[in-house]
Amino acid sequence: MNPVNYLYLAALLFTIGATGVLIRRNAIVVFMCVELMLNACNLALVAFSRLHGNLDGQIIAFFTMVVAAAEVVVGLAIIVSLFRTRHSASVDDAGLMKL
Amino acid sequence: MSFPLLTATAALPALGAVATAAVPAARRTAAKWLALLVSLATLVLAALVAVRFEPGGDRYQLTESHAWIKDFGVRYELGVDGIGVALIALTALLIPFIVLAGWHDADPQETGSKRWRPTQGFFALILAVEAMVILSFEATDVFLFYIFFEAMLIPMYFLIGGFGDRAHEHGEETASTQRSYAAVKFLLYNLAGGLIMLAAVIGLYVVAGSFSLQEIAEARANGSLQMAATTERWLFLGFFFAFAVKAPLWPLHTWLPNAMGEATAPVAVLITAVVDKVGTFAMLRFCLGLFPEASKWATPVILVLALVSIVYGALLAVGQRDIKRLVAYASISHFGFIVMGIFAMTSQGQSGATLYMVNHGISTAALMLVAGFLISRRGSRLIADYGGVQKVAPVLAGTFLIGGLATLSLPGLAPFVSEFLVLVGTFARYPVIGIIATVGIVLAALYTLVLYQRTMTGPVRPEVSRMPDLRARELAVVAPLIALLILLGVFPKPLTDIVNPAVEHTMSDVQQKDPQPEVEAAK
Amino acid sequence: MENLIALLIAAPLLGAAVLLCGGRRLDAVGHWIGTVLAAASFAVGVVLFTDMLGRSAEERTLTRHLYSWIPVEGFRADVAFHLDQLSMTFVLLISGVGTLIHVYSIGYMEHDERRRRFFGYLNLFLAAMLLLVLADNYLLLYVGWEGVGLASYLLIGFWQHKPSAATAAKKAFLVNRVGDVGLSIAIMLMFTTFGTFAFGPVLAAAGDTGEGKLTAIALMLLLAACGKSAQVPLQSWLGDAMEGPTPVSALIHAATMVTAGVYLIVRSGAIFNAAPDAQLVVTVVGAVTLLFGAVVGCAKDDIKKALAGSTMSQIGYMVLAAGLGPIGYVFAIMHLVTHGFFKAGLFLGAGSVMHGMNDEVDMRRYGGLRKYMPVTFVTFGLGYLAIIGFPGLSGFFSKDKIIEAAFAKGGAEGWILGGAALLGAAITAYYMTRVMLMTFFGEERWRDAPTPSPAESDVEPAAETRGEYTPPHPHESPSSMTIPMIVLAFGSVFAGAFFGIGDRFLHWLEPVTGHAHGHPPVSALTVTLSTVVVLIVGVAIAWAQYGRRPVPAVAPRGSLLTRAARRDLLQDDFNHVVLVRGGEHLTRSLVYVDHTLVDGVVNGTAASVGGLSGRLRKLQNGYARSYAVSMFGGAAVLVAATLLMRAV
Amino acid sequence: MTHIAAYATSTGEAFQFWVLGTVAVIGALCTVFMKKAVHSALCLAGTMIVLAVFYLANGAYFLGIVQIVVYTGAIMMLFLFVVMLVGVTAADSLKETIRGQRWLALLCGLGFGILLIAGIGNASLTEFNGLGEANAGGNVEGLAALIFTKYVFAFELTGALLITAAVGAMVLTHRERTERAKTQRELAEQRVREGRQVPPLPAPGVYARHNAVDIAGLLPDGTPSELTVNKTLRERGQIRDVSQDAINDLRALEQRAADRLERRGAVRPAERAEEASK
Repeated sequence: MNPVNYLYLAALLFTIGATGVLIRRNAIVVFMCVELMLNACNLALVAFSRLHGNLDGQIIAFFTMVVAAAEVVVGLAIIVSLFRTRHSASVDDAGLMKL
Repeated sequence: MSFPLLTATAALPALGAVATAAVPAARRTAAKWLALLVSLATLVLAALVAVRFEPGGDRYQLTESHAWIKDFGVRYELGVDGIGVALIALTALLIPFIVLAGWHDADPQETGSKRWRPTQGFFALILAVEAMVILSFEATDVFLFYIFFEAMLIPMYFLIGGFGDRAHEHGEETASTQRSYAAVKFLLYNLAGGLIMLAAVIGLYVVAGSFSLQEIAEARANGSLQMAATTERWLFLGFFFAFAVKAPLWPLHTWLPNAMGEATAPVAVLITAVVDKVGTFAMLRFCLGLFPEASKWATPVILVLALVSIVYGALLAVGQRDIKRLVAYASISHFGFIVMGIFAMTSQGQSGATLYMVNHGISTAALMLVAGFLISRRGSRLIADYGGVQKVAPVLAGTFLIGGLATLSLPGLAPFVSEFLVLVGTFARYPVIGIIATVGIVLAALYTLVLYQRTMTGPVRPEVSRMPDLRARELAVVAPLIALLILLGVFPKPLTDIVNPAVEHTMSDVQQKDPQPEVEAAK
Repeated sequence: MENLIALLIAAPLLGAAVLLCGGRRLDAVGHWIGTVLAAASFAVGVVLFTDMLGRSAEERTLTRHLYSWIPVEGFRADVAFHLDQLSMTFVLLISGVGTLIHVYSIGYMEHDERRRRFFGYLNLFLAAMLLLVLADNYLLLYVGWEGVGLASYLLIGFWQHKPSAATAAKKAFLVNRVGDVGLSIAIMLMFTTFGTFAFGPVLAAAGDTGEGKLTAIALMLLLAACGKSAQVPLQSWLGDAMEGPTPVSALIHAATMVTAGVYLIVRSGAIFNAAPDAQLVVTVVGAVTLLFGAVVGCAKDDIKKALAGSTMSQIGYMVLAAGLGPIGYVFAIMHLVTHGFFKAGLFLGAGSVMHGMNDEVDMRRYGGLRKYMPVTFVTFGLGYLAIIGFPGLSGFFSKDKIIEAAFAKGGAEGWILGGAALLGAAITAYYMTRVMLMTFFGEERWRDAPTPSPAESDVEPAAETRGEYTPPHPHESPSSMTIPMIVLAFGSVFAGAFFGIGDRFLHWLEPVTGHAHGHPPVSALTVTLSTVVVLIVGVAIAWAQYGRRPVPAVAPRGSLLTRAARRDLLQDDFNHVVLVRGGEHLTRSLVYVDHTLVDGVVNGTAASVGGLSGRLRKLQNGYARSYAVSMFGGAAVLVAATLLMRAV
Repeated sequence: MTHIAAYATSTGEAFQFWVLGTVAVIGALCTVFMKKAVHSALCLAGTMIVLAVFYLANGAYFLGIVQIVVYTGAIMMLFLFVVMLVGVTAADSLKETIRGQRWLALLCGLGFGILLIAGIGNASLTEFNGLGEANAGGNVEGLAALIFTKYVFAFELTGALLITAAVGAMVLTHRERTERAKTQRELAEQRVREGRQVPPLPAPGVYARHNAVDIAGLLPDGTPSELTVNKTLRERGQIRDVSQDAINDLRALEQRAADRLERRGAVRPAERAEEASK
């Protein structure tokens, strides 16, 4: 089997995640989908590192994880405070900027 | 490296603007005096420029050149030829009078909050405009010129939209809406022109590989730069459109009556006597200087447009009911003369056009400022609201008449010299157009005298019966202008001496010779 | 000597400047300053004259180059003066008669609080007129030309509180302006043809160019002359110009303004000589105006307007003579000078009458005034005799010569022109006699109250005095007014004889204008006799109408011609309908077009842009997810683009 | 196992890929399409574990472990906490509110996916030079060498980033108490002053059958009273209504009773028949 299949898988997962982001209204689920996309990217990176025969890809994937962690922390905090104020976790309800 | 005189001439009013804006709200009068002093100092510097400039010398003098944006070869390049000197002198000369005439125009109606400081803003904006206008007269780098040509619009926008006549016949509400309409119209028209010009500027850089007038001229001279005819024509049109809007040339003129009608008289003078001159000046320097062939190609159409402007503007001036709009349409007619002189491609026409810019500036200033004083007394711009002013305010009426006579270019006053030169210059090459243009002379007499008759003569109307005559400040504004009109009318030689060499350069740019008389009469 | 020339102009100019800028503190002495400076100018003129007489006919010409006015690339306009016999004649006439009128005005304008200003304007007028005749190139002449127009505008409209005066002034300036266009086009043509517009070179080289161009130049000059000298078709301003104070009418009509046109034609003689077609047009214009003015003069009841008509017709004589070429130039100028004397006298007389009749101008409300104002009567009478060409008085000599010259033109033209001139002489005799009789003879019609007359636009000033009527107390005018009249009367009696006998004037002027002796088909004696005959006929008819029968205090309706003549032969109606109405409609419609069409296009584009953006705004629905969709779609597009790039 | 993740992949790995890959995709789809956030979270966790396995298979041992520890261990737990906070049982409808959004989303998704896969397809990545020598000194050591030499700056930055994130999260979620906490007395007085619910809130209707706090207690007339349920549950709309249960039970009881009686009635003639045969 050709390891390029990992890339196909990554692409598939990424697309699914993206579509989820677009479809779901619940902020938490949207957020999960974002995580899914990130993971897809990581998979691709790992596959690349194998492809190139060096570890840089893994390093980048590692950094991605760190950033993802930080992002999740802040994002979830935002969601919580949002829920506190509006009693709803729907992204469509956060429309204050709309004219 | 000698003292950068040109930079100083422009920098002084710019700094003055900042300083004036910074004056605290309570010290309104201080701001006025500061602005007046700065403008006077600028006048001194401008006079210095005129003195240091040798008419016989090379084309651009007092040049300064520093690299600015290396990647695009944009240079901070200043230099003046005779035309530039004349117009810088005009600008620096008019601003003090404008400041003095607008002394009370920006006093806040209600002395309310401390944050609201209209007076400081008014005079700061005027000085800012002066700085930008002077720089655009000095810039010999196309890009540099473009920047100031556009930046000018911002302070003008606020001057037009922010400050109107004290009393308005329709009440403050409609007045402010009309003001903002006029301001937006002014901005949009000029921005549209400016954008098209920007495209042309970039195109010029792509073609010529430089923004510097001298470099392009040299490249043309030694043949290293050949423009394809069509390219040159497109670029020319891009530039000309912007200048035609600014000038303003028919049919791009409709912003001027609104702007001049709604703005206060000093600002109206600033528009028509100072800012619009940049347009005609740029036609002379950039259109003819950069695209001689295309200019020749476009001449017939442009002359016809100019002709239309002359007659059309004069006819509409006759039809106006509003004093300021009347003056505005008269200006449109005069700008038609200027453009005609520029594109007649004869040295008489071009010298005449240059003198015309100066003289029209002074004469319109005289007429418009007196009209402003009149309007500020009665609180109405409608001609029909006046009558018999001559009886109660003879001095005001007299100065108004002289301004009007200058507008109809009576011999002995400055505008006659320029107008006749333009006519002769045009006639020498295009007799028919020259003859039709003389219709403008009659129409000018018509609208001026009708205006004077309706406002000043006849039985005294009760509303004006206790109208005060000109005060000392106002007289100080008008008297020097009138003296200047007469002086330049009987002895314009100093001006022509400065202008003629520059005109010869331009003529050599377009490779045009004056048509020779058929009979060489014994000189 | 040359430097004195500038002084000629400088003196009155200084006066104007001082008086107009001086302000109220000069009110007390203003009129003296003005008069003295005018007199000074006259004195300088006399000095120059004597000096000129001292020299032989050839080097009598003086030129003075002050400075270069407008130097541009081959276009050289200088401020330079040129004083030869022709200009000398005018200088003396202008400054002399001008000074007299100043003196007269001192008395006439005594009760006007703006007298200082009036004298300032008078001085300005003199200065402009002197500049006009002293200039040595057409452009400088143009300056004087327009300056005269300005001064006349100011003077005619001097009583600005009267709307009629303001309108008349505006009308005068505008009509003149039309003429000025002619002059400016002529100058442009000269510049393109000869490369200069100084008298010397242009007139010297006049022969070298094609006749077509010269004809064009000449016709343009004629247009200018028509405007200034109130010749058909630009004569309409002259009648209204009577709105000004009487001294102004005297100044404008007698000595200065209207003669400018004649001066221009005579001065440009070389051009006209080379363009016979143009000359023919000039003569026709002269003849037509001559009759036109005479007819109008017959119908007017307003004394000043009657005199205005006569002026028109007299100028017609001059233009006719000038159009005849070398055979006529001298006589045109000669008639101009004599006319200057007697017409000034007549106007001052009329003014004196009005002064005594508290500004009544309707002759039908005069009558029998000779015993109340004897001096006025005598001087006016002498002027009257002079103008109708009573043998021996100055009008006789000058007019007779012109008629001779007209016949001498030869051919059918000669007969027609001569006939017109004779007819004109007859009509002149008629209407002047009418004026004389209605004013100084007959019963005193001013004693009883005026009855409102049927719609007559001319008698407005009289009709204004309503309410209980206090008859005026006719009295002789103060000496400051009578003295000038007496002096002018002397002039109008003896000038003609002095000039005519022994062709003194001819020899004086010949070196400048050149002269050719015309040979009329009939002997000069016959012409003279016929002139006298028609004169007697005219006087007789007038006597029959106004001397024997009493004059009705209210103008009868009169024949169609009379009514037309009262309305200046419908010239004004034509102007009003065609020019004024048409112009108004044109401007109105243009204003509309400018607002709707030119401006509408722009506003339309603005509106459409606004609508478009309004629709695009709907895309911004504020839902983060729909924005995300667009982002995602954009990403997809980018990917596609990259793939395509790599594929290509 | 140094030769693992060399360019040549064993059939074992292939088998593993196909099986787990299917699981991962299914998990992802469930993440998107599950109604309840909790289920989504769990599915996502599954997907992540599968990914972790893939990392290991690709020779990224360190990342594999980290993936399990950080993602499934930390992040997903965090998600679950938040889900709890917002409401476990709260099921949001998948009905679309924005017009055309769903179709656009699917369209874009399909297009994007197809394009991406096509791109990878014609990228022609055939030769894999494996991680054999890269991982020679051990994968973790290799990573460490890179992180602390080549990427040390970025590494420090991530440290700063994490700190900032933690602080930010606290700032966002922590509520500053602006005024002094009210004492019980004050609270009581306020309640009296406002004059609503002076006595303590009633207890939830806890029956013998199910002792849950999410059941509204019944008022004397048998209608449930919202007051008795905890505020949070109330806001989430998670009140279970059992007011009808008793009645339903009664009805069921009677029903059964009725049936039994019927059966009796049906049996009796048979007995008679038996008696008659004796």
